[in-house]
Amino acid sequence: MSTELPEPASKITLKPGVGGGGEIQQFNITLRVRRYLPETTADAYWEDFELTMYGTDRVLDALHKVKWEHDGSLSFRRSCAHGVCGSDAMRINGRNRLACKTLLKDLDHSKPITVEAIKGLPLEKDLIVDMEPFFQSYREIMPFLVNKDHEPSTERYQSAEDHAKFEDTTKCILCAACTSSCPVFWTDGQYFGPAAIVNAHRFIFDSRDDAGDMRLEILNDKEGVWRCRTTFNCTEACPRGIQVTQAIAEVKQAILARSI
Amino acid sequence: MANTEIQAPRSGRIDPKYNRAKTSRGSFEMLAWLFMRLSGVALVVLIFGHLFANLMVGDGINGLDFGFVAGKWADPVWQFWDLALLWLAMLHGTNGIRTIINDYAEKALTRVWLKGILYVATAVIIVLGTLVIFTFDPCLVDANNVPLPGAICHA
Amino acid sequence: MQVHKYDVVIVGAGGAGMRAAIESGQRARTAVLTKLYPTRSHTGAAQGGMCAALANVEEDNWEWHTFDTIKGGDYLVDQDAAEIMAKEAIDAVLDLEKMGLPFNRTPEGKIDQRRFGGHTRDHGKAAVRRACYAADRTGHMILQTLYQNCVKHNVEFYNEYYVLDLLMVEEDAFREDGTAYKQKRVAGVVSYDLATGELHVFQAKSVIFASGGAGKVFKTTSNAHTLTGDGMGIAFRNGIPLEDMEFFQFHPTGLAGLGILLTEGARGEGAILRNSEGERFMERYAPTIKDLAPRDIVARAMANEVREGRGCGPKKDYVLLDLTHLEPAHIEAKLPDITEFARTYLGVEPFTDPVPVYPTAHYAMGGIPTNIDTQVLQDNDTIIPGLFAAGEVACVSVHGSNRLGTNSLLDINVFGKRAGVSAAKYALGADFVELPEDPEAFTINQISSMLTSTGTERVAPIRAELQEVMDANVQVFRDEKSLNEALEVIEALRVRYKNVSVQDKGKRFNLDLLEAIELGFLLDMAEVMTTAAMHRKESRGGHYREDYPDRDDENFMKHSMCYKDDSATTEGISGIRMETKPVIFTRYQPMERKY
Amino acid sequence: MSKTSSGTLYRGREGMWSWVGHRVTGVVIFLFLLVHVLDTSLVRMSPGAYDAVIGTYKNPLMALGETALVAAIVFHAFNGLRLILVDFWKRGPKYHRQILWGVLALWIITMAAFAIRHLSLAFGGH
Ligand SMILES: Cc1cc2nc3c(=O)[nH]c(=O)nc-3n(C[C@H](O)[C@H](O)[C@H](O)COP(=O)(O)OP(=O)(O)OC[C@H]3O[C@@H](n4cnc5c(N)ncnc54)[C@H](O)[C@@H]3O)c2cc1C
Ligand code: HEM
Ligand code: SF4
Ligand code: F3S
Ligand code: FES
Repeated sequence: MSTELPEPASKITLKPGVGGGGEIQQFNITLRVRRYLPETTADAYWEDFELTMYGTDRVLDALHKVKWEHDGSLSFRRSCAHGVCGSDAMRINGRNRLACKTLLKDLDHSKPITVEAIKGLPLEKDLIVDMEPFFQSYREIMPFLVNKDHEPSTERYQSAEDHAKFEDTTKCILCAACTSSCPVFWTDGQYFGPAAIVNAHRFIFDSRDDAGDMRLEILNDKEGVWRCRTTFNCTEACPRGIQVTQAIAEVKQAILARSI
Repeated sequence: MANTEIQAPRSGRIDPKYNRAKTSRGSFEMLAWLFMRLSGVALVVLIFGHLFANLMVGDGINGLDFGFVAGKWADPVWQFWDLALLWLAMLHGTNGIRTIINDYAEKALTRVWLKGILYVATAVIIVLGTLVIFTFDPCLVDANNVPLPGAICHA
Repeated sequence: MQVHKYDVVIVGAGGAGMRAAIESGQRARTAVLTKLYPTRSHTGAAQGGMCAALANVEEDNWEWHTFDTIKGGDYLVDQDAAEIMAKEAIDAVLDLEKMGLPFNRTPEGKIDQRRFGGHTRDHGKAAVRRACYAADRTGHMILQTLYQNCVKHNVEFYNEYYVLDLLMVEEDAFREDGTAYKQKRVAGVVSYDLATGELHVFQAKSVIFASGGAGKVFKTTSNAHTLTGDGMGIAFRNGIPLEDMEFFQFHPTGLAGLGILLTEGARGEGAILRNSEGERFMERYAPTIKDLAPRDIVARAMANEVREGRGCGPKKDYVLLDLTHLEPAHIEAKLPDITEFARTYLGVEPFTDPVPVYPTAHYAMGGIPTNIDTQVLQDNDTIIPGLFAAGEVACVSVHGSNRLGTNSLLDINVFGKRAGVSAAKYALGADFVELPEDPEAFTINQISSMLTSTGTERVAPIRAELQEVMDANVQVFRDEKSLNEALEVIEALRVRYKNVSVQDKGKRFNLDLLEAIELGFLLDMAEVMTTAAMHRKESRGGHYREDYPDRDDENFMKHSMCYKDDSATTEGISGIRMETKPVIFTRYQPMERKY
Repeated sequence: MSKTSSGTLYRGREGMWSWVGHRVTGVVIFLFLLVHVLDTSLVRMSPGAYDAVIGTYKNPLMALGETALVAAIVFHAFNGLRLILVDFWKRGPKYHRQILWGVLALWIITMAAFAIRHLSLAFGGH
């Protein structure tokens, strides 16, 4: 983009109260966590924690508060704390969310806030599941650019329109919120799942890629795109706002178009 | 010092205990999926026509009897209509149930059994229904060639 | 315990680690050990861009880039390294593009470029478009692309394996002048499998450290919870020096109170900073490039505005990042993620309202010293055969006292690649070094003492106090008093740390235990940073001493090297020895740094 | 597969519940279809037998059942068309929720019309 902008004003009058501020809200919540400690108890159970939290706190902060002040054995994954690494997908009030992107103030405090591990992947401990089956599906769809042409000495050109065709699906952070919200995936865990399809989409529609056919072939499997029942749970769950079901539909159509 | 050298993984955890059950290439699932949509569209017309003709016009459900059926099937259009409806609905429904069995039957063996029962039932119903439509004769007679009560026989 | 043997072992699967793995994985038997799933690494959080003088949108060349890097680092940059980085930048970007990275494009379909702080045309004449980007998720795309290529090349990952110790042996050796010294050699690493709680020893000919930064020593930081300086800490404890640790970058635009980063790319696209009076105050601090001045300058300007009472909000403790004069569609296209951060976390609509921001701890310029081939140095010039480091954990010194935005994504690609190549090359021509007796003894002892400790101290309060004091005393403004206070607190916390116990006694996914171990690294790093800051009695780049506000080339135009040495005392801190190392100059002589 | 997380019911939204509805109605219709073909086959046996069975369909209680069945069919049919739109129309996935409201509205209208006619016939008798 090379539009030159005019210099902004050196000084402006700010609207009063601009930039937020004001007193920081404080509130009490009950955090109801689905615990599972395989080394001490055979079954999962619920445990409640009463916490005092503040305006900008997220569910992740509440979990940290429990871990740091109440019970150090509470286990969950997290890293970036602002929704870009995909570590902390979990079921919050019955829906898959990232704990670090779910503000407590947006939830109903009159009822306990329930937090559980995502469904459909083997439960390891508390909120931690085995991600290996998930990544296995991801790896199976050949998630990498394949280009058979001669390597150019500069970059490969790509028009902005071609780029736009797959930009949405490049945003995926592999958090598994989608796959583990999918009723079909819950059944036997064999379905490739929306995340794998999203990542296949990212390459199938990349004008620089030559292996789209192979990926379509892979997803034309009995556990592939045709198992999707368009329940849209994946799209609702995706913290990156990826239009997952749309992407799956595009892949289905690509397979159809290619076979007919 | 223990010297148990283990084979390293190519990727993932040390022991990828998970693997997708054998994959099936080929386009059966795609065709099944496509069939569900195509037959769905056709079924809308067929079923709505069927329901309308049987339940809405004339006396509605009260008009249904042997004579009504006989009247309808005297017309080859209705014969064909009901035949298409039978086949499409059965195949559509069977494939739908097949999907559901695939989803929820956990053991491979249960799957095989349930699907076996399903396919047999489907085959029986389709064959039976087809025979009924094609071999239908409004003039039903008993063993002595006497028309049954209610049968419609033109001389 | 299990023992694995590899030619090359890479510690860390961020940008640097995976870039190295792609190279070495194709040449030698390579394992990547990472405490996080590779795609969780913090490289994915990087937003703004990766620069290279591609000259796709306007005239540019790599020498200007070199100059900007050196000037940006306030001349404490090793110029040979900076030249290499700027020159290899172009290929680094093209490599990524060929691996599939979906860069934003110019109308002709080339990689698009945008402005970034401190990057100029012709030695400071005007801001230049040099940063290649993919919206405001460049780091995400780099991390994903590198991971994808690791999958393509079948790189072997050991996910959720925490490396807790480095195994080295020392041999007697002689320098050319005949003096005797102890030559360190690397034998492998010890790691802890999070899922099972088992220890695994990895014997390797080459070990590459690529474990990222240490931002969690501060409270307000853009860094992930997992960036706890493990790699630096492990090296330091094993007698390897740490270079230039007093230089920590504070990024100007963190979301106020939270530290979540809003990329400099926002200012690159035209956003500006304002104080409570609505003034565009950067006009006063950097008249030429204003809001696009290097980060240290902008961060100090902001802190100064707040100190002088022109901060906003009820506590007057932040300034505003104003995007309201920009076209919403343009913002949406170029900066979709950060506008969402402002909405999600502060409830501010950036199209209509300016966003509260304040400097946030962002990047460690210092780290494990290496040469331009990423070989780790055990002193000013002796390399440790087989040991390599790249990325934020390392200090080749391309960033000097202040890193320019977009130079780190570049650093991890250029030097990550070099590390992979060098490590594989070394491994193919070398033998395994015999593992020391009981290689895991130290780690077992460390773990079991934490698990069995009856101490009453908990990890969280110690860490919180450490972070508070670092934020209050070792941030953008420092002086002797504040640093002394910090050191006192750190020492007290170290004593308490000895008495720490963990609640989770299990073996599976014992993150409680690992947080305790990480806290040990944080304490070490805080101590090193503060001591080094105390030692450098001048102001330069990211290190600003109010009691010594000027740059002092005469006494301090040199890198600081911080050693763990139980027999030494520095600035009243026992166990630390400070030395210096000359800066390498090639063609640019120090000038006053003005923008 | 080892144990996965149990716990609360997943709180899916319109997409998930419409799918549950589609699945349940599909099964119900299928089961009815099996029976319906069997009873219709009686036309091959004897008019009396057929009329007797059909007669049972005509009592008012059954009429309610028939209405429910037709409701199931109509929902399944309209929602099936919605699914086809989602699959083949470019903007289908985006507007799937709006289409669902449309489906439900049409469904209610259709059922109201049907129920009035059918129930008045059934209850009104001859
Ligand atoms: C919010 C943010 C935005 C940024 N934006 C930009 C930008 O626009 N441009 C730019 O150039 N730079 C930017 N940076 C800086 C840049 O992203 C980082 O410096 C760089 O990504 C560091 O990469 P790395 O590979 O060294 O480390 P990381 O990506 O942090 O990876 C560290 C790896 O080491 C592993 N690890 C750590 N400790 C251990 C251990 N004990 N055992 C095993 N494994 C371990 C981790 O699992 C991880 O895989 C940004 C940084 C942040 C925080
Ligand atoms: C009236 C017109 C009909 C239409 C438009 C229609 C449409 C559809 C469509 C599109 C699907 C696929 C759903 C998916 O893949 O997610 C489907 C599934 C199904 N249909 Fe129909 N259908 C109709 C009639 C019937 C009939 C008459 C039966 C019973 C015999 C039936 C039974 C099923 C079953 C059991 C499923 C599987 C449900 C599932 O997998 O969740 N349908 N229908
Ligand atoms: S598509 Fe969305 S929900 Fe699914 S893994 Fe990617 S980011 Fe997560
Ligand atoms: S939740 Fe599952 S059914 Fe399809 S639309 Fe999403 S993959
Ligand atoms: S902690 Fe990184 S996505 Fe939530």
